[in-house]
Amino acid sequence: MSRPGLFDYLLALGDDALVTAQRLGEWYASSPAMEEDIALANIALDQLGAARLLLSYAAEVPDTALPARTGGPLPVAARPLDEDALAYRRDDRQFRNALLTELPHGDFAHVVTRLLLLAAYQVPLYDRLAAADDPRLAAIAAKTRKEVAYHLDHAATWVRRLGDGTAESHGRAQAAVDALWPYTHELFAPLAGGPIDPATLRADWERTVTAVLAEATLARPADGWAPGGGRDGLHTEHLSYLLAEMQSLHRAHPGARW
Amino acid sequence: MSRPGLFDYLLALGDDALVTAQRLGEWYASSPAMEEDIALANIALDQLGAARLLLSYAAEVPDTALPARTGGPLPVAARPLDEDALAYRRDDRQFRNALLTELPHGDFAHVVTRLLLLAAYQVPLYDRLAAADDPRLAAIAAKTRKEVAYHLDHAATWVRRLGDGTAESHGRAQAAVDALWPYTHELFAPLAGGPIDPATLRADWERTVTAVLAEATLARPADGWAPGGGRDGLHTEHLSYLLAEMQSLHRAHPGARW
Amino acid sequence: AALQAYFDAVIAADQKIEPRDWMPEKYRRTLIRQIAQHAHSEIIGMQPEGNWISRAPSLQRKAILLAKVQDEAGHGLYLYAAAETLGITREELVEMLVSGRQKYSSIFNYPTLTWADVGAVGWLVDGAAIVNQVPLCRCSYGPYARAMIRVCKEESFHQRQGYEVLHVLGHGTPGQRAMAQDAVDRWWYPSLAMFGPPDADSTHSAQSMAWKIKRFSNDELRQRFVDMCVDQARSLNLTLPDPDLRWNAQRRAYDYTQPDYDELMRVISGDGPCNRQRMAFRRQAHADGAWVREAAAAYAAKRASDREAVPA
Amino acid sequence: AALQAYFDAVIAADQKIEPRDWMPEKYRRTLIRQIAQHAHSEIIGMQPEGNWISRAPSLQRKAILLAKVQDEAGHGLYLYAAAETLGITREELVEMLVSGRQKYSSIFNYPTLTWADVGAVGWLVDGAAIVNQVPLCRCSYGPYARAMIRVCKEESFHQRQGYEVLHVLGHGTPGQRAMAQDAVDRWWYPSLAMFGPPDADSTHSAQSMAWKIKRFSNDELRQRFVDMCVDQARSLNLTLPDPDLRWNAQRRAYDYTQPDYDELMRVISGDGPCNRQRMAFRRQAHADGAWVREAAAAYAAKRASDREAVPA
Repeated sequence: MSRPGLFDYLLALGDDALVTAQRLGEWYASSPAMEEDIALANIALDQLGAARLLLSYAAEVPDTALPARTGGPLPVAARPLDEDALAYRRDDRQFRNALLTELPHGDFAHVVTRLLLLAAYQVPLYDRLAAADDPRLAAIAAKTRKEVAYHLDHAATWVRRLGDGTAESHGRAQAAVDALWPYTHELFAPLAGGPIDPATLRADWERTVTAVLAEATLARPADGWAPGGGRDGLHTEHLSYLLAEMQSLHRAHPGARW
Repeated sequence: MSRPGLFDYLLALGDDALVTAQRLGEWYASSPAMEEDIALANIALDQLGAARLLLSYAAEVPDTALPARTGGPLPVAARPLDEDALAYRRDDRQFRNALLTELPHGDFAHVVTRLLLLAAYQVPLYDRLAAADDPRLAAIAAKTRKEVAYHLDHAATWVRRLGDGTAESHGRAQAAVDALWPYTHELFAPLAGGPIDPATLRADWERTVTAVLAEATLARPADGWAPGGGRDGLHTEHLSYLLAEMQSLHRAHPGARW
Repeated sequence: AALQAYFDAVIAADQKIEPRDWMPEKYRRTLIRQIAQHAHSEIIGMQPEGNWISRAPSLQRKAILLAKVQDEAGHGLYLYAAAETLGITREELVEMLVSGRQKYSSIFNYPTLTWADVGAVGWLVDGAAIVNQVPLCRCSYGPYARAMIRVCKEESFHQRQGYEVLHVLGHGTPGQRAMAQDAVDRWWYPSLAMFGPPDADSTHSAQSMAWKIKRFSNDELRQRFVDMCVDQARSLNLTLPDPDLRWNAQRRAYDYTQPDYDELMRVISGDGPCNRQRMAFRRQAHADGAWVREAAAAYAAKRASDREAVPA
Repeated sequence: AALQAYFDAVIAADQKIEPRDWMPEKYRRTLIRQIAQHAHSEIIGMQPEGNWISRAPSLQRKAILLAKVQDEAGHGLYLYAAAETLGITREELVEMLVSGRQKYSSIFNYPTLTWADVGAVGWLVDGAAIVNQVPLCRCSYGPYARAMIRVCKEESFHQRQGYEVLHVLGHGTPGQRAMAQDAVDRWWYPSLAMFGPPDADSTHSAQSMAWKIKRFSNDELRQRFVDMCVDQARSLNLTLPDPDLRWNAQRRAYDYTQPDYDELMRVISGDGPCNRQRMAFRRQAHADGAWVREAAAAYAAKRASDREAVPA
């Protein structure tokens, strides 16, 4: 399998998962209860696992299938590629994740709301990809779909609790929904190189999210702002800080094995 | 001039100034008033200027005067040395700054209290060094003493205002004093390679700080804890994050000029 | 009427209106709006550049960048002071900014994604600002004209520094050159848009020209900027991202592609990449500083009453 | 008295005491203290290792480290559950930790300064913990013994992973090897101190041995640990920082330098490098979670009353 654009497509999905895992990893030992520390670590591990499979696949895509601008305006520095070269040696302009995944964490409401909005997209995405023509991608998706179904369930449970909990938790949950909502549009923007038009996932996403928000007594924002650019490597100012930290040790020891 | 230990001594002073500048630089555009943004940037610039002079001098110390373990257990990676090699290519185990300078900022009370505690030490230090036998060090100190006198004055003014302002500001200022106090002991610990025993600066420091705290109606903490290790490269867990960010761009482009 | 006649005569003679002079209310309000917007731009403009202070790739560049961001705070201060001579307080001006009732330059709603953006902002954004502002040094309102003289002097220093950053990158490693080209590609059209809508669509211009608050049209200034950049880009070893850019011997100026004015309008109306982030940062800093400002006021009040308590 | 006799007989027969069994109040209190301290150690122990999750140098190492920190939360949970069988609630236990009334293992008051510390913590700290804990799998209190079986199984997995991290570094670049040696130099003596004061100074030991809560003396376990580490250090291509470490053919064990027990006492009493940081982190997380726990309780209460409101 080496469709043109496949490399960028795998990066987009893999970077969503990697950056999500990285942000969740920042929450170690910080959640409201030990059970939740375990659950968030679990979810981080699942996303990291998906990222590794997707980036490893991307690393093996033959050069001929790479786009002219390999993952951005700057060349990937390390050859041969592998998952670590892609994770640790690209700059933010070469990352393809949606902006939603890179925003810094606010409070716990922000953590679970973002997870809801992302997982509600990843569930139909990986469901559909599990039936893709590309057998390797289909196998990755078949594994990942079960995991993201749990993520969705977990996040939805929390959003319901917070939205329909106390006045404070309702306010925080609504603030999180309002802040994150504009960033969801990008998830459904066209994405070349994959077997699916993301726009076709929107109906499923809408159904899931609308239902959870209603149960959570949260209002669906009416915000027309639709920031984007992540799929083209145009990120927020936050991503380069995340990468500076994530890559610091790896880059400080060029050529080392770990 | 190439006394044994001179290299480490210059690193200690230079790293205090560099890390202080880096922490103050994080506050750009975040202070309570524009005038204060300007003042903090000014102080950051002064400290950065002193750091550059000291690290440049350190970089020129002949190899024969270097201690066996050049600045820590890991070798400095870049030769020939210059101020940027020392700032950007050492790991935290090779930094020699006092822990006081690397602690993450809390609120504005924390910013000005730390500056008070540090400047009250830097003023007698550079006063004394301005008369040192080493002409290059003396020249650096003669320039820097005027600057740190302003830093002390500025910080003391704010600590008085906050301590003797409102109940809230008093509480915040006292919390900052209490949190930072234990880290001041390290400033007076023995430091080889320099012309001055830091312990001899303590009386001056005590006089200055005690007077300001009294005017600010703040209590002098009675805390016996005296963390240290910075002069030997044993830092808090915070420093490596500061350096990861500071060095990220420089390290991502090995060999580049800027 | 005599006042109006005197005012008109001063303007006509290219003399300065000073704070104590009578002036039409609309002149006053137009100036307040323009000076305030300019001051707010300096304050918000600290963010995109400040974003790279902690990561500047050499100590020298770090010092230059810190000093530049500091200068921007200084410009904000002079300009607020100039606005205050028109009968508005600093508190009111700050409030107008954090409440969103007054605007700042839309250019600062774009992110600085790489170090090269620091160079591109200096070269292009400060360059465009200078082209806009140099004529204001001859503006009819004295305090504003004098503030602009100082601002422009420092801005041209900043522009030079931005140019130098790009020059090093443009002649550096392949990675550095790519970074520089990428930054210029992203900042070129937003910089062109800094001159405002085309003259045909510009609303306030005619009155401002008559009052000598404005001295050249948007399109005249934009052309001047384009012409200035073309040669400099060549020296930088970088290209401007406009395939239709070419010398027009008849006009004795470069033909160029207009920026996307619809995008400009979207960004002005709040939907740029960073509008919310910039405002949230400013509001947070303002809110976080409230207890400090209160403490300073309480302290000053205590000192004042101490002085009063001294027996005469 | 019959109860005491039955209890004594169970202990003597190496059988398990179960929650429903009578037990001496002091046995109960000693166990609560010991299990709670162990649980708190797992919870606080997440911090020094969690410190490197965001910076782990490969994705595989990141996954392994995340899983390990997750396991520590899991151990904390089983151990709190074991303590709860002795008649104390989780809330009380958590309160004892955040108020500082109960301790956690002092080893976690040292900082993890480099990536190699993750390896050294796994190899030495988890290694020492296992030596301490394996005998507890035969502890007289059933729920604790069963929890320890599970904990020890996972801990030996973690110890293996730490060993592997150091093995790669010890056989890696000069910079990596130096980093590994530096970490072992810093963690060696604090790990030896994990076995507690020398037997001569150990207070609670005699009674705990009699109750079969403790099965070997501090010094016996420390010796076992030293003997285990010497060979492993050789395979790691690293040295232990003790010039007096040598085989004693007569004792059939290694002679070694004792750790600095004064330092141990200082760290236990609160003056280690990270005591305040660890406690501040834990308290902050606990305080930040209060509104979430309240929301979850309020939500559960609403659901419960919804169910009651359903007509029968």
